[in-house]
Parts: sequence; structure tokens; C-alpha cells
Amino acid sequence: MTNAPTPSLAAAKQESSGALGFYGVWLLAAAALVVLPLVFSSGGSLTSFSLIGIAIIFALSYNILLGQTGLLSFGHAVQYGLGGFLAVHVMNAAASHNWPIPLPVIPLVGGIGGMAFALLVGWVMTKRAGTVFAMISLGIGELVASSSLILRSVFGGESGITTDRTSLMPLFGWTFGPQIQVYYLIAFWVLVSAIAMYALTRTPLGRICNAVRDNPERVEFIGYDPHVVRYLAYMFAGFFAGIAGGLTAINFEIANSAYLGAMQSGFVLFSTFIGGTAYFFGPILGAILVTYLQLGLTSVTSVWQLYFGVIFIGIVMFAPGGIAGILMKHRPLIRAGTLGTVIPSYLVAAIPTLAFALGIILTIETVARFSGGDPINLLGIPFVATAPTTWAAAAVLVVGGFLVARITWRRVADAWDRAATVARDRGYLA
Amino acid sequence: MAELIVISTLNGVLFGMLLFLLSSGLTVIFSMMGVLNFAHASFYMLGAFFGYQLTRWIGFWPALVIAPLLVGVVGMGVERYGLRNTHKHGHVAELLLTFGLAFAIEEIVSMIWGKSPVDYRVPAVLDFPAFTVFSTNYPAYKIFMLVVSVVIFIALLVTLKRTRVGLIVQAALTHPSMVGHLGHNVGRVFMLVFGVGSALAGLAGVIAGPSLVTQSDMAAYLGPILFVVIVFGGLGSLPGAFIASLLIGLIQTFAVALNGSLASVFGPLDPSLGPSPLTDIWNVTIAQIAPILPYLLLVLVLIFRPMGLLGTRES
Amino acid sequence: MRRLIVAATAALTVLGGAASAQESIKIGYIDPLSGGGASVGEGGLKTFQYLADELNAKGGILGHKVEIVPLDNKTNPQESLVQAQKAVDAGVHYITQGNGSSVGAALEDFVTKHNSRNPGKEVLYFNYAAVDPSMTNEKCSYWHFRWDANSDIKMEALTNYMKGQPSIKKVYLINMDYSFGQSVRAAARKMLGEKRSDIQVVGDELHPMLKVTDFSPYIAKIKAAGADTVVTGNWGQDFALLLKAAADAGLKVNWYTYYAGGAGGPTAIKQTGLENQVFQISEGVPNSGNKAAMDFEKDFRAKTGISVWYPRAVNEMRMFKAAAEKANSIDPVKVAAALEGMKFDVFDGGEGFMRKDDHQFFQPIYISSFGSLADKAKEPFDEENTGWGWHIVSKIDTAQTMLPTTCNMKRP
Amino acid sequence: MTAAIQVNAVEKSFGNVQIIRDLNLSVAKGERHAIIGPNGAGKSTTFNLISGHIKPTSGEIRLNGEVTSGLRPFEINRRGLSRSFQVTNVFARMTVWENVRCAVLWATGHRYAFWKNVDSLPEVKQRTAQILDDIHLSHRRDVPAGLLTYAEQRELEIGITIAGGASVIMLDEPTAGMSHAETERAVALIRRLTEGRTLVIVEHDMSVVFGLADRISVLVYGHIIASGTPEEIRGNPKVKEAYLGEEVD
Repeated sequence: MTNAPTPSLAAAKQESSGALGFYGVWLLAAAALVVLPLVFSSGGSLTSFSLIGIAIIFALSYNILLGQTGLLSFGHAVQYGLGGFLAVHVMNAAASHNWPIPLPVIPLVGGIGGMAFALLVGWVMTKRAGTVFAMISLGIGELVASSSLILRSVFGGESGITTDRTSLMPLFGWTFGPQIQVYYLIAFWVLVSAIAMYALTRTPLGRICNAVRDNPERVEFIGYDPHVVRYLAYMFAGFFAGIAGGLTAINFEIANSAYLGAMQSGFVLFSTFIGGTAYFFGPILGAILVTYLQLGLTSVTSVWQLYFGVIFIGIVMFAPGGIAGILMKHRPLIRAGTLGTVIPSYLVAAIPTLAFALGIILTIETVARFSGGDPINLLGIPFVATAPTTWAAAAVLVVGGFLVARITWRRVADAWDRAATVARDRGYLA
Repeated sequence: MAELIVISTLNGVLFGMLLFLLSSGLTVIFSMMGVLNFAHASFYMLGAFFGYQLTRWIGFWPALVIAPLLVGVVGMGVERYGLRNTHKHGHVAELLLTFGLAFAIEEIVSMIWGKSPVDYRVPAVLDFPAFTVFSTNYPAYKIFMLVVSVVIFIALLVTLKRTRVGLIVQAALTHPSMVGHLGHNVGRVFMLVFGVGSALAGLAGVIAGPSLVTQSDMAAYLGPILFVVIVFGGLGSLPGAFIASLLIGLIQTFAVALNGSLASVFGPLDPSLGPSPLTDIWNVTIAQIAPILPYLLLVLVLIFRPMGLLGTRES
Repeated sequence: MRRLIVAATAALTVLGGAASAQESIKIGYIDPLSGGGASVGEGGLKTFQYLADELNAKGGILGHKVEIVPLDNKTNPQESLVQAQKAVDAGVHYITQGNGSSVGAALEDFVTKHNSRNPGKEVLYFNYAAVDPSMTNEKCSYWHFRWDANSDIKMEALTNYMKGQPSIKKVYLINMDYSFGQSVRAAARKMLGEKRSDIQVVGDELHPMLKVTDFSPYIAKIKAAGADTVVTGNWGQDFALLLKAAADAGLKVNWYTYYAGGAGGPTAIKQTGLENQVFQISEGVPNSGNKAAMDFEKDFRAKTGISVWYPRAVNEMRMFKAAAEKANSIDPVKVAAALEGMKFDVFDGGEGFMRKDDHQFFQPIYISSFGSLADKAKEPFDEENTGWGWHIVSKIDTAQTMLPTTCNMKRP
Repeated sequence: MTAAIQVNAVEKSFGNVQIIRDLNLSVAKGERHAIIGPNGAGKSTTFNLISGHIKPTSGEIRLNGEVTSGLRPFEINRRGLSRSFQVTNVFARMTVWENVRCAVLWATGHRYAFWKNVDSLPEVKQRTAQILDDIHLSHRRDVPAGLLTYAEQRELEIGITIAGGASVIMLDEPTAGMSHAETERAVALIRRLTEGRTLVIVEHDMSVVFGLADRISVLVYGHIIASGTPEEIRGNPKVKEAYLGEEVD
């Protein structure tokens, strides 16, 4: 998937040799999805993989809006949630009427649900981009979330609507009761959706979405109505968000108003942005990382939300391109063969940076656990929150780490400049 | 009926002014910098907690002055070390920075003051009923809040329209590079404005804290409605925010006062129809949906008049 | 002689259990530990950890140590399911949860499905505070046990008290617009109508949950309706703000509440000065007069810094131990069978029992009011350092709280 | 024969300020028409009116005989009119190749297609490559447009404008800010690329105007005071007085 940058510097050079690499990447992804649960077979990791898979589709669908079309939405969970609800209703109906619908097509139903809502409200929503769109999406999000508590017969109040995924027609002897079967169902849809969404970026519409993102005014003068482009993008985003919602409904066997809420919308914004919106694979990285953090951090620290905030602020300030942006920045250097000159400075900078990060963690945990709680376990070393030695250690790490890190990062920048100059000379960097 | 109208109007105006108190800072920041500050409600919360803490140490009145200043300093720090560096990446990045900040501030506050509500009380001087209408008391503290809101509105209006600082601020908004060339430090102007906006939020926190619940999740409850106010009134328009606050206050209050539902107007549906979305809608009262009316207004306004009531630009 | 046998058995179990003692009984505590509901969730966690310590100090359950595994669900049903799955994957066979009926319903559904799909790996769900009546009625599950009185039972108890109060003439209902608020409202209307047809329900309000910042308009309506009593299931900031607005406007009514004692509630009542006007229905009161309970309360407060807000959690854990000992096993299937119909002396005194039909625990219910404490010797416990505390106004016996169930229990 | 562009009695006011007064302009098919005039005369506004960027307060504009006043820019574009901008207006984050290709897509009939692979459309590929060749940017095809030099961006701007194959091309100061050599290159480029099409150009550089245009219109204070061949304009006393007298090249 790494050969999918939007502003690819070398897409054309790759074009001929790229086809093989292109299919190779997807085959590799498919193989990885198949093998993963065989390697990590505990129930816990299966649950995690399933959630990560759903998060990937959700984040990719969000990036159709944010990264591809430049639409900042604060209500993307609406389509996700409505897709989930429709999926649950269809599952229940199929079970009670004995419709011959196998479970694996249910996510498609979710997708249709998400798309139908986008079709309905999208035209007035996408009239304008920018702040107006952001605020309308916020308003629609709040409205739908609130209405879901009023329209009880559809949304089941705040306890939601439950379903039983095993009650549908079994397919090839699979009942989808065990999590492993659900995992493979999700993995299948992750692959299909990711390929479809990647393909979408390679269509005329996908390209024009980018053009609308960069310069909606100019698009009008090359024959396109940016409003229509945004509307179509919004529908596609809704469709794939609905698929993610349908999968969630299958995974949890319940749909409730929390699906539609601001938390979900914020979560997908987080994932997508942290992963990087400029590259197709960015949201995938973001979804993996954020879901993993969400599952893991909560059992390590009670103030996970603070770490989320700090990570997010850090990304916005220092790497607005997200993780994918950081990675792709090195691509010209790799091609020019000058990455090697940068790595030593990275290694040097890593030590004080790590110390600084540890210092921050120690400080946060010290404050969080000052009034009671387990001792802090940092790299196996126990620290007691009320002990002055802990405070001193934190202070030394933070201040010392910061000062040294600043110097070492300047050296990284110098090394970078040198490497980039060479890369530019060799024609790998504009 | 007269009683209901008089009391609802009074309540609506009081609530509307509280909304304005909260959204004035947000509007100032937006009108000046074009930044939608998601952390605004967090600054408001910081104000409330600073106010609470300082009230315990040195009393309410000194706290009323010092806490907003502290919040202003925090705001200036955020502008100087955060937003300024993010500015080059565009408004979305700025907005996301404040988004992350809101998360962090909430957790920091709950780390320091805990997650339960704190006992932040109305100062004794103002803890008496100011007047009574139809045997309903109006506490002096609410009148105090109203007065502060109006004073802030007038002061801001005068500052922005009549003083040199205001002119520079207005000019920096439309022609930042020009103002820069004229020898004003646009960066410092921005920092100051962000500080003032945050301080206003802080002031709102100090004042609203005792009247509402001072708790670490108070920001999350009020955040979205503030956006409704400033978008509804017109992004960047102070009079717009003022009018929008009043309108939203009144609409919500009157909606609560009304018991009507479709069922009460057209009679109940045939019970044989069973539960369906129609019966849900049929039986829901206006009072029940009162607090979500602002969002409906927001969506409608943005669709039909994207610049809001008194706004002049869309984004 | 009998003592000797007990002691000998105990000793044997300890010895025999030495091998299995390494295997502790893990109870997954799934409640909010971060975000909006965290203050409540943390209180619950402290309670359960204290109770586990208490059990472990006396040798645990059948020699097994009890261990509480805290799992943060952020009051989100989906997150709860993730946490439940995580717990099950980590070998947890008992989960307990209380906050949020939406979470409760999701978990009940989860254990039912999990147990039917994974025979031999059963999980029990001990519910200590989710009070949606449907959980022990139409949605009931064999694997779910509830120690809190559901909201209908509490209303039954409350209306049984109210019917003896001739001063109550006009009642106003105000509730949060979600399933709990709705069941409070529906039950109140129905039961008041049956028991005191002369009481007029002058208003019936549902407001969106946690969205209202200014309750003045609602207070204006209550006042205009001429109510003398307000019944509300509001909690958290919806309770505090409601009460503040009432005090501001000078509304003089009696408040019958479900959760006035929740975190922040006592502070709000003290702030508004509504002494002895706010009543609470609960299954226990700190100043209960029961010596054992009050000793427990004292020690609990000293160790945790909070009051015993969940006497039902005490019942839950002690009864769990009793059931395991009765079954002589910590196998969830056997414990569940032992719990069915089990009688138990509750925390504040009196007898309760776990009804077999629906796995709902029935127990005496108290109506208490909040105000200054006259006799510090008899009523030593205040709340949230306000100097005010709860004192008992009425005790409703177990028999007076019984309600029929529609549960059609599917037994494995 | 109908005119390519026909502007009849168009007025445009912003608030109380009238920018365009009784504007009449006729551009014949295949003609190279330059609009000149002092700064603030309303040249860009005229462009914006004809291309649909803003709507006239009154009056009528026709493109190839069809009324286009009141239509949206993309509707006008689809009827065969394409324009460039005075301030460079490209898709900054997309590569040069993508920029031109986007401009080709509508005209080649692919519109909003989401079922075709954009990389395997031979006619799109061929046409894009041809245009890149024409504007001498083939060697920069994979560079994001935002990273091009100024002159390159101006060339790309022209490339995007002509890519759709519109019959009427409007260029707004295409050589503004270019060096002498760059200007010469650009003029040759324009001449070649607009061969057989109608060209309307706004330009300050009189050598460009008089070297390129078949006809010239002089716009002063929102009104066309003269229209004619370069010779006629040179000899027109009104023009001399109002324009050349003030702002001799």
C-alpha cells in the first residue's frame, strides 16, 4: 500500500514496474490478514484485530472527506451509526422472516444505510466546504444523536437494539458465533473496502476530489461543479462508514446511540489525522495505532485521555502530515541513497527524546497518582508518586531531556539538509 | 398566561446572557484570528476551577480579577507556543490543535481537582433574592451575571469600534500583511487577542461556576452550544453573538414552557398502530426537544444563510 | 463440636486450597474509570476493592483469593463489550457492573450469548446498580443477577410510603429522557393512580439527559402547576442543577429522589439549604442504627475516604461467598444455581432473597431525608463534609417491595 | 456568423459603486482579441463577468450565440469557454501531470466517473502528455504544482486553461511578472496553442498586445471607449487621450 501517495513524486517512473508491486502489496495484505490470527491466537488479540479492522475501514472512509476532498467533518459517526442500525434491523428481520441472507452481505446493508443518509442530507450539507461544512456536520451529528433517543422504536432508546449474528443463514457451515469467524468476515471486508477506496482515488472522480480540496474555485473553470464533487465524495464516505458500522454491529451484536455520538466522530478524526491524511495508507496506520492505544492505554493508566491529547497536539504541531507524512518524507532520501547519512543523527537524538518523553510520562503519572494509587512502573523501575526522588527524576528527565534533545534535533536538521541537497541533485526531490 | 410569559422571558434573557458571557471570548478570537477554538469551553472550565481555588484562598472578589488573568496567560501561552507554529499549516490544523488541547485540559483538571463536583458557592454578599415576580425569586447573583454580560458586551463593542487598538485588531483581521507593514507586530496582537478571548472565557467560568456545577466534565457539556451561538449569530460578529445568545436563551426557555406535541394538537394516534417512528414523533413534546432546538437552528441557518444572522463572511 | 468441624473444614480447605489458592477468583469490574462518569465508577471500584480485601482477610472464598480487575468502559456499551471480552479472554468468570442501564443491557446480552456459544466457559454478570426493570423482565437472563432494586421496585416502595402521607396532594414528575427516567415516570403514574387516586399528577416532564444548563424554566412550570411534591430520578449534574434552580427561585416542595446521594448530590443540597426537603429511596443508609453496618461504615470511610454508597455491593460480595460455599465450588454454573432463591441477611439488617423467577434481589428499602444531624452519637455520619447527613424517615419491608415479573427464564 | 462572445449593455455594481457601465463587446470566432485599459478600468471584472465568476447586474452575455449570463462558471466552461487567472490559481498539492489531467477529464467525457481507472484512459493520457509537451513542462511532470517556479506556474496556468479544448480561451495577464525572455517564450506559446481558437487576452505589456492581437478593445472606467484593429486603436484620439497619454508603455 505504500505506493499510494497522492502527490507522488515518482508515480510515473513506477507505472510500468508498479503494477506488479501494486498487486503484490494487496496480496501481501491479504496473506497477513489470513495469517495474523494463526500467529496471535489468544482471544484478546482476535478481539483487538477485529476492532482494528473496523477502525481501518472507518478511518479510510473519513479520509475520503478530509484527506481527499478537504472536508472536515465533526459528524462522521452519523453514517457509521446509521449503517450499524440498519444492519441490526435487517439481521433481526432476516432472522425472524427466515430470509436467505447470509451474514457476510450484511455490511453491504450497513453501507447502503450510510449512503442513503448521505444521499438525503448531503446535498444541502456539501453546498459549502470549510467552516460551514464543519459546523453543519457538528449540528447534524448532535441532532441525529439526540433524535436517536427520541425515536425509540427505531433506535431502541439508549440501551439500543440487540441482535444475534448466529441466527442468520449459515454460510459454508460457518455460523459466525466464534470470534475467529467474525474476524475473517471483518478481514474480508477490510480488504475489499480498502481496495475499493484505493481504486476510488484512482478514478476521475477521485482525482477531481483532490482538485476540489486544493482549489474549489479553479475546479469550476475546468468544467466541474465542486458541489457535486463534494456530494459524491460525501456519499462514498457515507457508504464505507456504513460498512464499518455494519461490521461493528455484527461484532458487538448491538447497535445503540453511542455509535452515532461525538465520541465516535472524534475518534475517527483522531485516527485519520494521526495516521496522516495526505497518503492513502495514513489512516490505516492511524487506525491501528489509535485503536491499539485505546485498548492498551486504558489498562495501563487512568489518564489515557491526557496522553491522547498530548500525542495529538504533538502530531499537529510537529508532524502535521501524521505518521505517513513522516515516513514518506524519507522516501526521496531512500531513493537517492542518502538516508544512511541521516540515521546516525536520529539515533543520537532518540536518546534524549526518549528521556524527555519518559520524564513527561513520569510527571503526568506522579500528578495523577499523587493522592493514591499503585506505584509507577516505568521500564520496570518502580517510582512512588509521593517520593521527592521521583519528582527529582522527573524534573531531570524533562529538563535535561529537553535541552539535550533540542541540540540533537538541530543536528538532525543539518543532516537532513545535507541529505536532501544530495537527493535534490540526483533528481529525487523537487 | 401572563405569568408564564413574563417569567419565561426573564429566564430566557438570563440564560441568554450567560451564553453570551461564554461565547463572547470565542467570538473575539474568531473574528480576529479566524480560529475556531475548540478549547474555549476548557478555558471556561479552567476559569471556574481557578476561581474556586482562589476563592478558598483569598475570597471571591480578588478571584474574580485574578483567575481570568491567569486563564488569559494560559491562553497567551497556547497562542505563542502552539497556534503560532501551527498557523502555517492552515485553519484545520489550528482547530485540531485546540481539539487536542481540550482533551488534555479536561484530564489535567480532573487530575488536580478530582472528578467529583467541587463546592464552589455564590459569595455571601450576593446570596439573596434580588426581587420576586409572581412569587418566583430572582437571586441577586443572576442579576450580577446579567450585568457583567452587558458590561462586557458594551466594553468589547466600544473597544473594537472606537479605540485605536480595536482598529488595529479589525485591520489585522482583513489585511494582516498590511498591518504588519505598518509597523504593528501582528504576532503580538494575535497573542494578546487570544489572551483576552481566553480571559473572557475564564471570567465566564469564575462567574458561572457557582451557579452551574463546577466539575471536570463541565467543558464537554457546554462546548457544542457555544459553537451554535457564534455560528448562528454570524462568525466573528459580536452583536450577532449577542443577539444569537438572547434568541437561543428565549427559544429554549419558551420551548420548555410549552407542553404541546402533535398528539395534543391533533389528538392521539390510533393505539392499534403500535410503536413506530410516527408515534415517537407524534408524542414527543416541544419541551422534550427544547435543548436540541439550537442544533436544528444551527443547521437551518447554515443551509439558508451560511454567514449567520449578522455575519459578513462564510469562513 | 460444630465449631470444631467448621474450623477443621476451614483448615482443610486452606491446606487443600494451597495448590488452587494460586488461582484467584477474578472479578471483572466494568465501569467508567475515565471521562464523565469516572467519579461514580471510582467510588464503586474502591468499594469492591475494600470488599475483596475484607473477604481475603478472612481467607477468601473457599480458599481462593478474590481479585478485582478494574476495566474502564467510559460508560459506553461498545467499550464495555470490548472490556468484557478482554476480561473473559484473561480468564475472568465473574463480571460486575452498575453504571448505566444501556451498558447493563449490553452486558446481559453479552453473557447470555457468550455462555450459550462457549459451554464450559460460563461467565456470570453481577449487577449492582443498573436498574432498568426490563433486565429482570422481558430481557431477563439466567446468567444475570441483580442486587439493586430495580426502578419499579423502588417506586413500589416509595408509593407505599407516599400513600400514608396525606399532605401529598399534587405531584410533579421530572425525569431525564432515557429509559430509566421513563420507567420512573411511568411507574410513578401507574402506582400513584392505583394507591392514591386522590393525588393529582400536575406535571410530567422529560428533559434531555445532561444537556440542560438552566433549569429555571422547568422550575417555573413546577411552580405554576402548584406542586407540593416532586418525584425525580435525576442524577449527577441534572440533579444538582435542578435543585440549585429550585432554591434560587425559592420553590418550596418536597423532593423524592432516587440518586440525591450520588457524588455531588449532598454538596448541592447543602448549597441550596433545602434541609429535610430532599428524600432518597435506597437499600441502605449510613445512619441505619445497625451496629455491624455502622462499624463497617466507619472503617470503610477511614480507609477509602468515601461513604458506603453501595450497600448492595456488600450484599453482592458476601452473598457470592455464601453461594460459593453452599455450592462448594467456584464454578459459575454451580454458583448461579446456588444463588437462585437464596435467602440472605442484608447489610443494614433484615432479610432479603434472590428471587428464582427473575434473579432480582429483594430487600428492605429505606426512605431517608437529608439535613443536619441532631444526635451525633446516634447518627454520626455526614456526607461530603457538608455536616449534613441522611436520617431514616421510613423503612419499607421486603414484603412491601415485591412486584411480579414477566420474566420467562431460559435455564441451561 | 454569430460572434464567439457578445456582451450587450452589461452593468455591474458592487453596492453603490458601479464598476462596469454599459459594456458592449463583440469577439468574432477565431479572433485574437486584447482588452487593454488603465489599472482599475474593470478588465478583470469583465473577465469575471464573461466567465461566470460573477453575475452581471443587468445586461446580457452570449457565448457562441447562447445566453450565458447567469450561468455558473462550470456551465459556461462546458459550453466551450476556458479562462486563466491573473494570480496563479493551480492545484498546489497535486503534481503538474495531475493538474493538467484534471483539466482534460471533463472534456474527454469522463466527468464524475468513479468506475474507470484514470491511469488507463488512453486519450486522457495522450492529451495530457501532449499539453505538457506544449507548455514545456514534461520534465517537471511529477513535481507538486506548488513547488514550481513562478514562470513555470504561469505556464501551467495556461496549460490548464487550454487543456479542456475550449473554443474560446481567455487569458488574464498571462505574462505578468515575467522577464523579457520568459515573456517572449510565453507569447510564442500562446500563439501556437490558441491557433484556430478564439482568444481574449488582458495584458499590460503593449508589445505583447500589439504583436498578438487581431483586434483590441480599450476599457476605461468600466466602459469600452474604442474597439478595432491595432492600427485603428493606435490612431484613435480618444484612446490616446484616455489611455496611451497616461500610461505610455
